[in-house]
Amino acid sequence: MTADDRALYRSMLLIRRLEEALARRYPEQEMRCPMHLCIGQEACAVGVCSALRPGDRVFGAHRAHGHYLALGGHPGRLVAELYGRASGCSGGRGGSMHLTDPAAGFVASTPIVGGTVPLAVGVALAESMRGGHGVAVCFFGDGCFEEGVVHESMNFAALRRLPVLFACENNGWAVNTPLRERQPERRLADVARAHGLAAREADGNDVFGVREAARELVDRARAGGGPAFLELRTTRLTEHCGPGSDEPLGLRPTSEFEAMRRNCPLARARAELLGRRAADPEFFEAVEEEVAAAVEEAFAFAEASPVPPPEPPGTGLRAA
Amino acid sequence: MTADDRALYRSMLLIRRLEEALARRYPEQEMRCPMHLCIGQEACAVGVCSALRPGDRVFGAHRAHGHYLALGGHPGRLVAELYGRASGCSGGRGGSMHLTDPAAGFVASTPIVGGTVPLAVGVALAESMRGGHGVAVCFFGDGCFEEGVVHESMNFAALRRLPVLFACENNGWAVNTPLRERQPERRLADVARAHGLAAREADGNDVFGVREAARELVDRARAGGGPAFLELRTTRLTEHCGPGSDEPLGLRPTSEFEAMRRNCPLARARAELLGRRAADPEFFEAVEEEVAAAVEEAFAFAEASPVPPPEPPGTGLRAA
Amino acid sequence: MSRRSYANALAEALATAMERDPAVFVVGEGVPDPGAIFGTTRGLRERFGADRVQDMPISEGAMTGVAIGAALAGLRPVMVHQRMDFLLLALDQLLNNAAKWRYMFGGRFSVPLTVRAIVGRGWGQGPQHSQSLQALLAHVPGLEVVLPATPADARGMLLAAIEDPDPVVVVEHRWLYGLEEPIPTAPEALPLRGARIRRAGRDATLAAFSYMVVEALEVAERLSPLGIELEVVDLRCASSLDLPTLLGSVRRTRRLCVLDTAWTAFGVSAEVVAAVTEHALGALAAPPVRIGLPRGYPATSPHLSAGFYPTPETIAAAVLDLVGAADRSMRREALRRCRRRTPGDVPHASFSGPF
Amino acid sequence: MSRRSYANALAEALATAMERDPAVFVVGEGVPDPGAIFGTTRGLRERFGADRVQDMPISEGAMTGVAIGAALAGLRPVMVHQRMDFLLLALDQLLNNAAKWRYMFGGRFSVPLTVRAIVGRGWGQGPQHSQSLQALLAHVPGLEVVLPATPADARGMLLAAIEDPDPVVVVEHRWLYGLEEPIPTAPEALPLRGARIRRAGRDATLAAFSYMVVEALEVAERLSPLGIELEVVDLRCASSLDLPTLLGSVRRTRRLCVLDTAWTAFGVSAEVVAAVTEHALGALAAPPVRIGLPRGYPATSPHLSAGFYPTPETIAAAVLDLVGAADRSMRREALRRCRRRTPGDVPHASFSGPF
Ligand SMILES: Cc1ncc(C[n+]2csc(CCOP(=O)(O)OP(=O)(O)O)c2C)c(N)n1
Ligand SMILES: Cc1ncc(C[n+]2csc(CCOP(=O)(O)OP(=O)(O)O)c2C)c(N)n1
Ligand SMILES: [Mg+2]
Ligand SMILES: [Mg+2]
Repeated sequence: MTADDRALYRSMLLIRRLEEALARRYPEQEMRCPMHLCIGQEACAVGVCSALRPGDRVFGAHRAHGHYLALGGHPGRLVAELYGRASGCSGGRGGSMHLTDPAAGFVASTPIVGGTVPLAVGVALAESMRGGHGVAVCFFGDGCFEEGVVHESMNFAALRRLPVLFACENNGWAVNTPLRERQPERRLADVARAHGLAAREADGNDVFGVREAARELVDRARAGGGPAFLELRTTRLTEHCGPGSDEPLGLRPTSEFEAMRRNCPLARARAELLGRRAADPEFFEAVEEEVAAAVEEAFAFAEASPVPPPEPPGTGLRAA
Repeated sequence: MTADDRALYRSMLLIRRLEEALARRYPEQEMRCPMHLCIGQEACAVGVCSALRPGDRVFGAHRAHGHYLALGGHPGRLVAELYGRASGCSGGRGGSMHLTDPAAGFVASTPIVGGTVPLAVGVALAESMRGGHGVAVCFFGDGCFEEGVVHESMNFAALRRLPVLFACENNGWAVNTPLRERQPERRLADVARAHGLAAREADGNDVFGVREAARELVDRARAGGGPAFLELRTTRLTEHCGPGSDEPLGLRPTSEFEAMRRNCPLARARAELLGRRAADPEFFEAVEEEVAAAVEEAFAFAEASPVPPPEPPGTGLRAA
Repeated sequence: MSRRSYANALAEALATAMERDPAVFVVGEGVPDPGAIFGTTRGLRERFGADRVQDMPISEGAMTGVAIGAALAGLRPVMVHQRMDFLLLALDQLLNNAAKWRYMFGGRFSVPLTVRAIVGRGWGQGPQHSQSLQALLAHVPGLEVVLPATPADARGMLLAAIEDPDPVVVVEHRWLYGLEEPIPTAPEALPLRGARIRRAGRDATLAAFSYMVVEALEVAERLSPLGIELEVVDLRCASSLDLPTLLGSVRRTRRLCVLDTAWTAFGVSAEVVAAVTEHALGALAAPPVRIGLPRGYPATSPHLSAGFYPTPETIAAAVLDLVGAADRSMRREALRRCRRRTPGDVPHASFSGPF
Repeated sequence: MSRRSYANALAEALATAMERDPAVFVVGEGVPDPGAIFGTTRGLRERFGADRVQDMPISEGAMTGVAIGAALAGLRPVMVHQRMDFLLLALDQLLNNAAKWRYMFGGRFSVPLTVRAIVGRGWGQGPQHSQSLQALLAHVPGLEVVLPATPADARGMLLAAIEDPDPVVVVEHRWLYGLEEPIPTAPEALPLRGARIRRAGRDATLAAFSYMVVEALEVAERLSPLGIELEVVDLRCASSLDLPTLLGSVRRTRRLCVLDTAWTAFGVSAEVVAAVTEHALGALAAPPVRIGLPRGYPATSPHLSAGFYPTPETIAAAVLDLVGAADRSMRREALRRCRRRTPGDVPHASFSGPF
């Protein structure tokens, strides 16, 4: 169990360090696409994905680096995708907002808010029609909860008792609009429950708690207990889109940013592992080094990939 | 109060007798449009509309004759609309599925399921932005509750505390598909409540009960208490579309049809009025006669309206 | 050969596809109900079970996404819409996801989704239940949009759509459903692309989609005895026009009339005219003509909408102009021959509503 | 006259409309946020209050319906979409309700709704964030679809759209936002319909929409010293084409090239070509040419998508063919003059992403 716990930390660290590197290098103008970082939200991706098994399938949205990496998606192919290289996970066609690594269980992410939610339900439908044991997961944000398609999807998933987890990362913001300007005071989980789903809320910055909650819901779904909803309260530490911070915008008081930084999922996991003596300072040093090497390797992979020639217009639309 | 109670009965009777006449005469091939009768559901329309005031505004959907008439919409112009005459309430352009009588407070009905629900919310938004005291109402069915736009609309109405009533006539069917094949076991009102609306359930075949529930919610909305949801359990006594019955289809046991017929909202109101001595047998005879005359007059109006010449293609699209 | 109506041919295609491939399933509002989507899904539930013949909630948006997800997982969904108008609720999924998915992920996925979209007409369908929206779909790269006009094509193209690894929308005009013809007894897929010359003629090319093929053929038959020989080209597929066949015909007849079931303006007929002009301007002896719907809506009232849809007579009038038929009495005779006797709001005289 | 960027002109139109008419309000995702929809809603909230400058939930479908309802109740909503692609979620409301409402109810209602739809391009917008969907809107009767190409038109046409009693979609191409010109200081509405000849010329007509007007003008300027004089017609409004102006130009130049920001196939450019051919076939000395997007998507990778969009150089090549410029060295010189030096995925060299 503690090796496992340390693996969660390592996974979060990889996401954090890789994204920090993306942010640092974004101004070099080599990554020419919109980019939504998940720094501060790593525990959601890692906690949920740690509850999955091979054969389970995951969808994300515009902010999906973490989901891709938490499942074991290839870091080099992620960076190469942002670099616009043909060795990118989507062949360079998608950039940051269109990721895929089917072998890792990450089906795909796309930037239309709500777009992938019913797709996960469709994967679960196929699984249930074929009598398989896979669970489908869709990650989405609190803003996405406002799209009607999410409610249609929950209704259908509940009707058919499909093995699908709706994992809602509630960071309290959609771009620069706070939740209170978009939704009334009420709990997201109550809506899901009313739709007929099992629902839980968890602290999305506590990776171990996320894992525990996700395990319960995923195992339940796998056992035929039907769909579930998991709200993860979390914190977006960067600006909505791009490498910087939105602190200078002044939309939130400095104290809120300070609180968010104190609530960093990595710092919390580190403190907990140390406190439980599940890891010692040497572990953290070693894992930093290891992750730094992995990040470097990912960028090296991307940079070593040749710049592709222009694609002939109209290629790749349909099978021959 | 009893004059008022008798007026509810009269209103239901007008809807019933007028629709019976529509059904009887439909095979004459003069009404050449799809037609969704609300026989069996009259108490929903009449009960809710009796809770409204001038200045309130109502939307319906494909099954809207009752809403139009309950508000005091012109019966002759309704029949003329089905007869395709220019004197119809929509100038003959809409037929049974596109009704309007703004003077009566009936804004409109259209056949795309869910299409008018957000419009009612928009009317309520305008009212609230202008500081008016009108309430908006949208009638829709249990099937419509499956459209995402309804959930988006509830979220927004709750967010802005808009004066709008979502009146859901739950007849248990969408065309020939029963509720259990479309939605999980759960209460519609719970979903609305979770969205942040005040919500009630009522027996949709008890016109006095419907009025009471609607009054509470409408008055509350008018007083600034925010949007509300009212589920009305009711019975569709005719086939989904057309003049006949779906009993021969064998989709439901005969016993269910018998139970539905026993649960007729008119019969129940009559029994209650008699029981309470709020009306005597003479009243019912007189009102039958009066309504029969009104129905006859409505058809006479339609038939006396000239058959319009073909419309020049492309007219009426935009203001000159 | 066996006689089949268009509706039966569709039902046969579905049954055949489900028989051959356990991954195929059908889903849509009312698919298993007694109406059976105008008969086109009749008997399927009894034969293939409730799992593969599914009703659905009235959630066109999400359910299209669900079908796409199921397709990504290896199934072959066939989604049915009783009116094409409802598709507007599903366009995000259809155009942003289904049409783009293979491309967006570098070809790693296939979305073998078939959507059947039925076009309503007449009996007071009115503005929201009569739309023919193929132009919206054909414009967005990645979808194949086909419009079978005969029972043989209905069966063969629906089969091909289901077998295709990529998304295909089959546009079915409600007025074709009663059409019957003898077709090969054994159901086989027919190519989704490629126009067919349904009738040879030297005086003008009538290039038509869907139900307008029926009307074009009727006009051609009726004008033939007067010495006007029209070539009728059934275009079959909108998204991938068969230019070689079409240009070949136009080069022979030197006159083009394009007929579509949708609005003329910004419709697929505009693309046909533009493509022909770009490739064969010199071959055109007269300006091309488009026949479709005017810029407006059919009133529910049959009286008001009496002039809305083209009829064999109005088509004939346009074609006579196109071929330069100046003889007054011949024109009168031609129009008389094309005049319809049935009411304009029903597909055939015995129809008695509603639908 | 005062200098205005296209973005500032839009902001000025909104402020003016709100000042003049208390019924006007603006709603959209991010309308009041610091980004201010690329600056086009900057300062409005401070000036007109939170009630009239509203953010909204991410519910494009319902919120379009809410705007329609508010319009039915006498308000004048302006709804903004940061990417036109999101409109696919609102098409049921926009096409089934807004476009049809006046007609459906016999003219009893008016829907004074304005929708601003912004077209993305470059910096990895990719397949789902770069669509130019005017053809889908122009096809459906009842909407006016306008595409201002200059700061003056941006301000004047947005004002006119808001004043119009019926629904209007204003398509704004993101790459126009930085464009500046001196415009009259006092904001006034300009007609929604009617093309404008932006540059006179005798050798060919370049009829363009939106951002393509900029590219057409650039090509015209650069080819002029070589003796090729191109007439540039800014079509401005798609849904109601100004055929008299266009046909007048084509009859003078006898050559037509149509430029659009969307896919060529089944796009609004097809309608332009078809309409011209129908009305002025004989005037055309050469087959008309369409320039737009190929049948596919722009990869996010700037390397992969380098050949996707037309450039002044590729436009020039097509125009040289159209006017029959055969001289090899002149061609080479013409193309050289049109070559761009900035990266193809940004509107100007100083742009550094993201957007
Ligand atoms: C359908 C649609 N509408 C709007 C947008 C623009 N947009 C991109 S991300 C975003 C906010 C999403 O918020 P949330 O779901 O909470 O995710 P977060 O960014 O917080 O992770 C918006 C509005 C979009 N991409 N798609
Ligand atoms: C968007 C859309 N999808 C499907 C239909 C076809 N349709 C018409 S009525 C109806 C059933 C509606 O059921 P419900 O909302 O319960 O109303 P009821 O008919 O029971 O009054 C359906 C599916 C439609 N008109 N619009
Ligand atoms: Mg969020
Ligand atoms: Mg119902």
